[in-house]
Amino acid sequence: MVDQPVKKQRFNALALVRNAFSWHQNWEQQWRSPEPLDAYEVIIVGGGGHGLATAYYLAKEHGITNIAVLEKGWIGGGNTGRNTTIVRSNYLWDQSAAIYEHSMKLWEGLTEDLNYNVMFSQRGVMNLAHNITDVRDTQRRVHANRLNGIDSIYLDAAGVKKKVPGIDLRGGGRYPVLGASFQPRGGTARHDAVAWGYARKCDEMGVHIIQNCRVTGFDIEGGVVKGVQTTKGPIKAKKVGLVPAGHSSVLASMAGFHLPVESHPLQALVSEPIKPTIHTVVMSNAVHAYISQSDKGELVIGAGVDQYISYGQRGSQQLAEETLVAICELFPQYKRMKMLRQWGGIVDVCPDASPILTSTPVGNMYLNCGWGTGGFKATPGSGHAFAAHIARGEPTELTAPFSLSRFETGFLIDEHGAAAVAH
Amino acid sequence: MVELSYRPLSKLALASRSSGARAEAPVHLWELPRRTMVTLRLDPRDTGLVERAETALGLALPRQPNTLTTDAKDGFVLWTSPDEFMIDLPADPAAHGGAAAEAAAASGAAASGAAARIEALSGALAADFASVVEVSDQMAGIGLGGSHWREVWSKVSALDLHESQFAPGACAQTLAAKSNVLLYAPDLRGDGVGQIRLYTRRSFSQYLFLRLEDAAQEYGLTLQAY
Amino acid sequence: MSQKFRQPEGGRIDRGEPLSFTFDGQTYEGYRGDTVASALLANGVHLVGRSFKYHRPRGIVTAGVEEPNALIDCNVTEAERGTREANNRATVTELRQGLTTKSVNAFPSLSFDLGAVNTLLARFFPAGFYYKTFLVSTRLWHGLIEPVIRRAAGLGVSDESPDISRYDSHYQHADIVIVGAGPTGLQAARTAAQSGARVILVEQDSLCGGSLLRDPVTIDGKDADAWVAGIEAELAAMPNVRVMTRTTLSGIFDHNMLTALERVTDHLDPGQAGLHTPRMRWHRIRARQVVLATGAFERPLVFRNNDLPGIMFAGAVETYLQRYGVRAGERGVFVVNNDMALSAAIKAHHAGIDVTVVDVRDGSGSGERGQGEGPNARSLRDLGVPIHAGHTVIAARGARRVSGVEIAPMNREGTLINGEARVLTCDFLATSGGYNPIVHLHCQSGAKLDFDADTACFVPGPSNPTTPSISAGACRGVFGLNQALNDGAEAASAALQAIGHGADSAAAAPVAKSAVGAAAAPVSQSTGAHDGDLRIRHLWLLPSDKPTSKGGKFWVDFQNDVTAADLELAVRENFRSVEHIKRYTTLGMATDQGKTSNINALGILSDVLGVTIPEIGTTTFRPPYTPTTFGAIAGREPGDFLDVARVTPMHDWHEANGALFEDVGQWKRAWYYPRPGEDMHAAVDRECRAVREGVGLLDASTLGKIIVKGPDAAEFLNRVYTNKWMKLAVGRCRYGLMLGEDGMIMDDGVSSRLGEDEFLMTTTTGGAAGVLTHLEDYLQTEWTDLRVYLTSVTEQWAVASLNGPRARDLLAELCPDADLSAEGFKFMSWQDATVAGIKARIFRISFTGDLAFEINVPADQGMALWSALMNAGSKYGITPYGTEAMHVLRAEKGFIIVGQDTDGSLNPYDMGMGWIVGADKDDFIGKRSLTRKDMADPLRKQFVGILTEDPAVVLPEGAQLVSAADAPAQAFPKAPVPMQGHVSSSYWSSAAGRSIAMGIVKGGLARKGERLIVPLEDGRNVPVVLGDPIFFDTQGERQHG
Amino acid sequence: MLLIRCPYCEQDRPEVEFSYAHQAHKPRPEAADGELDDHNWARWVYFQKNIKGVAHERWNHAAGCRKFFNAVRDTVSSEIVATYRSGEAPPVEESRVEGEEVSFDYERSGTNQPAEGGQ
Ligand SMILES: Cc1cc2nc3c(=O)[nH]c(=O)nc-3n(C[C@H](O)[C@H](O)[C@H](O)COP(=O)(O)OP(=O)(O)OC[C@H]3O[C@@H](n4cnc5c(N)ncnc54)[C@H](O)[C@@H]3O)c2cc1C
Ligand SMILES: NC(=O)c1ccc[n+]([C@@H]2O[C@H](COP(=O)([O-])OP(=O)(O)OC[C@H]3O[C@@H](n4cnc5c(N)ncnc54)[C@H](O)[C@@H]3O)[C@@H](O)[C@H]2O)c1
Ligand SMILES: Cc1cc2nc3c(=O)[nH]c(=O)nc-3n(C[C@H](O)[C@H](O)[C@H](O)COP(=O)(O)O)c2cc1C
Ligand SMILES: [Zn+2]
Repeated sequence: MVDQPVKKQRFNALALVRNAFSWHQNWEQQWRSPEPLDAYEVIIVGGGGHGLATAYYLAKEHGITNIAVLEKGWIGGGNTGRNTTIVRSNYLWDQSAAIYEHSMKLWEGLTEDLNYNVMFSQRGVMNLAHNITDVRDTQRRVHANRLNGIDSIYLDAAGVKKKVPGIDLRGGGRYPVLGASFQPRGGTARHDAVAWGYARKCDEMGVHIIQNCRVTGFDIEGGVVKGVQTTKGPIKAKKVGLVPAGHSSVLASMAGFHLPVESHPLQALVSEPIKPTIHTVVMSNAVHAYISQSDKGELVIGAGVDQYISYGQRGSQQLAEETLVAICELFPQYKRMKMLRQWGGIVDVCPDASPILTSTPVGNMYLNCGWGTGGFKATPGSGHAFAAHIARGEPTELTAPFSLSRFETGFLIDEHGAAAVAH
Repeated sequence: MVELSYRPLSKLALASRSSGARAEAPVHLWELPRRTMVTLRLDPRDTGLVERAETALGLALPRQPNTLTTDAKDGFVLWTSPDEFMIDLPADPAAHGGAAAEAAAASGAAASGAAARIEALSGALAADFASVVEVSDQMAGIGLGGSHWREVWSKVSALDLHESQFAPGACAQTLAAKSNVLLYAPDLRGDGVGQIRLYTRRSFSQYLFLRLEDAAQEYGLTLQAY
Repeated sequence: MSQKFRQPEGGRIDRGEPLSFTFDGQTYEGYRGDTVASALLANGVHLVGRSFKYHRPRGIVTAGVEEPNALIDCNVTEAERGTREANNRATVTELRQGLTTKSVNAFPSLSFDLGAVNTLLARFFPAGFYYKTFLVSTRLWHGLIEPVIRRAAGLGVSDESPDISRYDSHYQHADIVIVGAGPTGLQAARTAAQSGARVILVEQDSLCGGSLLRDPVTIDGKDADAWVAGIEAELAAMPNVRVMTRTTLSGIFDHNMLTALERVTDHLDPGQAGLHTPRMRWHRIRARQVVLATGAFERPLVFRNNDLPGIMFAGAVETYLQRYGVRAGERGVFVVNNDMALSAAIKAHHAGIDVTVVDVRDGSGSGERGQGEGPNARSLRDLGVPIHAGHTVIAARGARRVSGVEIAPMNREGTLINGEARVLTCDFLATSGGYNPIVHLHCQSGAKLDFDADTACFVPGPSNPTTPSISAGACRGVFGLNQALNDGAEAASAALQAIGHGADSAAAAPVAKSAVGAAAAPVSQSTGAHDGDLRIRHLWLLPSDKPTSKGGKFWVDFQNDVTAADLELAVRENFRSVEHIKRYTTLGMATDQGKTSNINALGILSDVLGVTIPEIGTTTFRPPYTPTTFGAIAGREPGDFLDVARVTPMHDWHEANGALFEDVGQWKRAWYYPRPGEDMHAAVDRECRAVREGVGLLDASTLGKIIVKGPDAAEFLNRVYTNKWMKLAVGRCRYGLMLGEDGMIMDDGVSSRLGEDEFLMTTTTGGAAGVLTHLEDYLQTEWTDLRVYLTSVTEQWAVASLNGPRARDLLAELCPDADLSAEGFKFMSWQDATVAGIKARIFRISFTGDLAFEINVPADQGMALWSALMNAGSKYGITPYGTEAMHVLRAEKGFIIVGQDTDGSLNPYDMGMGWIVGADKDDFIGKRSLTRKDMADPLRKQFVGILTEDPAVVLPEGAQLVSAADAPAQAFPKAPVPMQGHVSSSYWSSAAGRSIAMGIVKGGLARKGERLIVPLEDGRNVPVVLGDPIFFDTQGERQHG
Repeated sequence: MLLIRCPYCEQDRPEVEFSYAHQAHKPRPEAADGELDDHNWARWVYFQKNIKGVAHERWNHAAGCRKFFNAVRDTVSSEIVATYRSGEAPPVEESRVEGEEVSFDYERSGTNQPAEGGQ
């Protein structure tokens, strides 16, 4: 038996006040921690944002609530909990633009939909261009975005300076800022809240969120998946959706296939908190850095990817150094800022820098991965599209271009070749 | 009028900033003169081939990775890869004409024979699977010395040149700041005093020189053109 | 009165050198050797800051890096220059001449802070309140609420002027790095150094000594200061040792790559630092072994209102007294749960402070670890100091400063109050809840922790063999001084052993052994030190009269305002993982990273969750150990040294002749040479016309050049290019296209056969390095049987490309011996010749479609060649042209530029270059991919010419094409509109007398003649017609001419 | 920054001198081989074992001797168990801390369904 859905107390200012008067003793669990049942209709492996969103939209849009989300650690503890939270949809190719913009629209109503403040802050995202090739590629992307209905404008250097007065357009002289693309609807969101908000709603609709439950193998009969092996015992399922990000190859190998994916450490760091100093998100591919300021006041800075495969969830010192060189180049005033903490995540990088949303060689097993350095922004859209794919058992318009078979047919969606910026 | 031979560091006008006094300086940084440099590629396991090459060149090839051999007349062969060596000889004074050559000719300096040796080498290996390619113009040399040269080096490279790791018979290729370098220290003394020779690709040399100059500033430095 | 709380004598300060400084505009005095915190305390100032969330008044609580409260904003260089730095810890900021400091996060002033109304409303802002409210549209959130939240958050203010300080960085190497110069570290250093190993000792403090600075016991019969000085002198005399003070070991990364921040000039008076001396240095130290001797932090006790200014750690009170000669107040209550901390009370008593002790232990030893109440407690009794044993603190009292404490006896279990409460008045309160070994670096190295129940703290578990380190002394839970000294010596010996420096090691490390003999260093011993037995009783939360959620708050994380009630709330809402609790409450996420709060939180959680502390586990320790200045990490690289600016042998000429430059990879290439009054368009147009009508000169030196040599050279080219190479004759040249294994165009260039077994390959400027590696990869890994050697000669040759109908006439003048005639020197061939007296190799190849000679000379001669050509060419009106004109000229001929017209998703067929694919060849790189299903899709994007209907309109590059049916007459199409392709190259062409463009269009090869629309940002919809990508000399006659 | 022993230079060198060159012991199939279907070709071009555990991989001593060589490295701890020259047999086998050896692989041509098989 699946837990009965339980309507949750609504979050709002009034509830906060009411609870204050009972000394906050009466808040409910945001999600429960049930023991796994013997069988579910759908098992989602991976309790990151994408996995939880998939479960949520399966329940909400497709009426499937007999779902377990299995998470080996704590929900949101993977890349969802360690990313620089940049949200934008100004991708070059139509297929990418479609799914990222689909996601953007969901972001715009997410706080209300989840009744959880995910602090989606549409402060705008700027991608800098530092040389003529950058400028050409940026303009190409802006033109394509506009025709795809994505708000995107090209700013010249003066336009950049106006939006980000703190930036040094000369750079140190070696990489001057020539222009930028700007997406006003882009911005940031609170990463943890995304995972928790989805989890709370999932729980409300009866989805089981099972933490500390690692999937260790699959029961496959006649090429069709029948269930999973876990550290909490075997669990049967009619369908299994894999959303394990950095661990995708590990799970795929359990199911008997390889992926065109490598798992690399990607780092980020934060400064000590300061009063507001930068009001949009600024990204630069050429010098490789991206920066925004969180609502708590830290500068949130993204670093690069280590060259080698690693499942260590930590990166090397030199990458953080290179990133800070770039930041100090663009913002010489931040030299005096202090790094508070640096960390790493394990990103699943695809050869064409596009995700994989696919059916697999194993029947009834579906895979959502390859978001690499830039999938946080896709969380709602990816979950929504993948839920539809799982429910239907076949590709949807949004997921079809991202199938595994593209590597055989050659229909890659090469987002880095096209000068798109990761993250 | 432009000078006939235009060296990679000409732009830095080192001659006009030259301050001599290299021995006492905390850091001394200078441009190395043009050398005759040749990339030799062959399979050193072919002993006959190696012998032919050594005889023609008049210099042994180093057998150990990252070591060099020398003819004690400022000629060197540096190991750069299992099947690659950098031959580094004093350039013939007349090789490239210009004022220096004329001066050398006037003073009656004998040709060091670099060109002849390289020609002999090419000839000796002509029928072999081997490759002899001159790269004299491609390489630019920087000298770094003085009592504080190690501090300067520590600012640009992750390679350990402590005397226990890097001795006069050694050579190495690594990164110095953002430039690839080939380096050796023919006259390094046991106590680590001495100087190192750094070779970079020509187009990196201004960057590297200025980077080293900047790194040396706090210790005090002297500059010199070749 | 100034420095009312300064003791008449004692301390490691220089009373002969008074220094004045300001705090929040008020001037104070201290001495050289003081920190800002010690000087403020000397002046009776405890209130120094406001907390992050509730703006609670907060005072100095520690004397070290772990300080959560006393954050100040300081001038770094001179105030006039306005360079300030926010969020510095006053407890480690050394006093100097001219220091001006301010509190952070208070408005308008520290004592009257408007934000403090949050305190009154605190009840409405529990942990995570923001997730539950403001559930409004994103527009409202970003527009209205977020700005308020943002303004309230953040501590200090960022100085927006460029930071002009100089920062530098170094790489260091050591056999053994020892972190911490307390007694353990000093002993370890001495032992390690004696072996002759390369040793680096790193100490964050300005002084060596560690805990000896606050507890100056006798060691080896000397007082501690003398002992420390003796070892320092010993180490200083050894060439194999480097002692680095004011240097914080901030991180340990894989394979023992250590990072350390050295503060070089901040403590110096104005004008004292050398002109080029950096403010800070960033050291990356590669260590073979690491000894961690980082000591331990004291931890506070958690009781109601435990955050009032004047409530300090006992060890801090001791440090201020001993090291700085400063009394924390006149009446002190010491609330402790262990014996060790009482040494502070003893010292306070001797300093004339009125001391009372509240000991949560009841003296019976029950519930305590260790025997009896301990030597310090006994001493206090002997001294007649009142001790309230078995008492709890109900609450601290006071507003902006503690004024008293309400205590009561409790039951034996320590869970309930079971007696009359009473109030002790005081002007400071010292607490100690035990010690936390500083295991940060151990954990950063990837090693795990064990929980030691006796001392109730985490201690290092086994070291990580990939990144080995050995912990010793207090950071390993060894709290007795003599034990710690032994531990230091043993750790050093073990480290030596591990790197083969032990007496019995044959595999001697490569170190000059001459320096010091092998005699083992002596291990020092102390007399009269504490035995190191804490005799601790843990009560994570002192029992009080009301629960944690009501009345005043029980503070756990001071800086982020996390209370015991917040932790309980998180658990109530099912945030049970310590990682969730951290993120929900923000516990340990402040600038002190929970150094003093995390273990207390775990203790409280263990009670709430009903599981043990090790079962809960810690959050992850991450670098840096303490906040680290960006500028130092970035070093000298921002600015000129960010990247190499590669320049050609003729660069100085271009610069002297007004060229503007384009970045191509790392290269600076001459872009165009504007004459006075010319804009880019005019200059480029002039340069193009010169080439078509007379003669132009391009610096093409940056093209990649590779000598391909060996019996299998031709076969090799045959495999790496799409077309055929076996039959190319010596003396001839051929264009080649290189694919990746994915079948997509990767690079192109002309290769020439120099000899039967030798080719010169050229590559694109940006692709040169990548192509060489790609080729080496195949030779070394896949085709090891091919006998081919590659040698890069990109920079051996300077290349001047002479283009235009008069090129031959000009060249003939400079090279009288060569046959340059069309027959004697055919298109796509090369010859050696002497040009202007310089030995050269001339290639008759053309990227402009015009008569062209590419003259290669040794790079040193490039400038001479260029000058000779310019001089001799003046009568032909020779015009130097840059890359922009070059792009126009090649576009007129439809030649592609890899990376501009291609983007990694296009194959040769897409580019209409099927003619260059030797499909009948056995194999070449990328061949197999060309027959994949989607490669045959007729709707693939393909390369075409694009002509605007209005020849005057030049399309912007990057513009997209749509079907005419999808574009309304004169408005931007309503999105989303299917895109047909985009413009990759677009120029004004004088030769064609119109604008020209090329681009990539879906199924374009079959759509020539079709009319499409290019909608522009400005609202114009430009009609275009697709065609062949060639606009000039379509028969290709000129290049053969 | 890792410390990597170049088996040609026979010295430990800082990682900045090296560039990563992905999975080792993955010989290029004969492209001319008619047997090689799109599926198995794609597996060679794009697919990676991406092992969590001890893996065989290639590195290039880019700023040194420019040789490609192999390493046995633990992708969790970063321990470099061994480095060895191209063409040599790995001294230590691969092993996974999680996941399993894949049962069907590109070498075993023909046994696979295409990725969207059955849909
Ligand atoms: C430093 C950094 C910065 C980034 N910046 C951005 C950015 O600015 N913008 C952006 O859009 N994207 C960014 N990204 C990428 C983004 O974080 C990810 O693409 C996205 O969060 C992926 O979400 P997910 O839910 O798929 O993965 P995750 O959150 O990683 O979730 C996968 C979950 O699967 C679980 N799992 C794995 N194996 C098993 C198993 N065997 N059994 C059970 N559970 C398992 C994991 O524990 C994990 O919780 C960044 C990533 C990093 C690391
Ligand atoms: N609070 C305490 O530290 C504490 C508690 C109990 C006992 N003790 C006493 O401490 C002695 C043990 O001495 P010890 O040498 O092990 O510890 P210590 O505290 O005396 O010395 C540790 C030293 O390490 C330095 N340090 C810490 N982290 C550093 C970093 N990341 N970079 C650079 N420097 C760093 C500190 O500044 C300090 O000088 C015994 O005498 C014992 O009685 C100390
Ligand atoms: C957007 C963002 C902001 C963060 N801000 C802080 C912060 O203010 N203080 C802090 O200690 N850590 C901060 N972190 C880092 C986390 O503490 C943590 O390092 C990260 O989630 C990775 O988890 P791990 O270090 O436990 O592996 C932030 C992380 C993210 C993604
Ligand atoms: Zn090597």
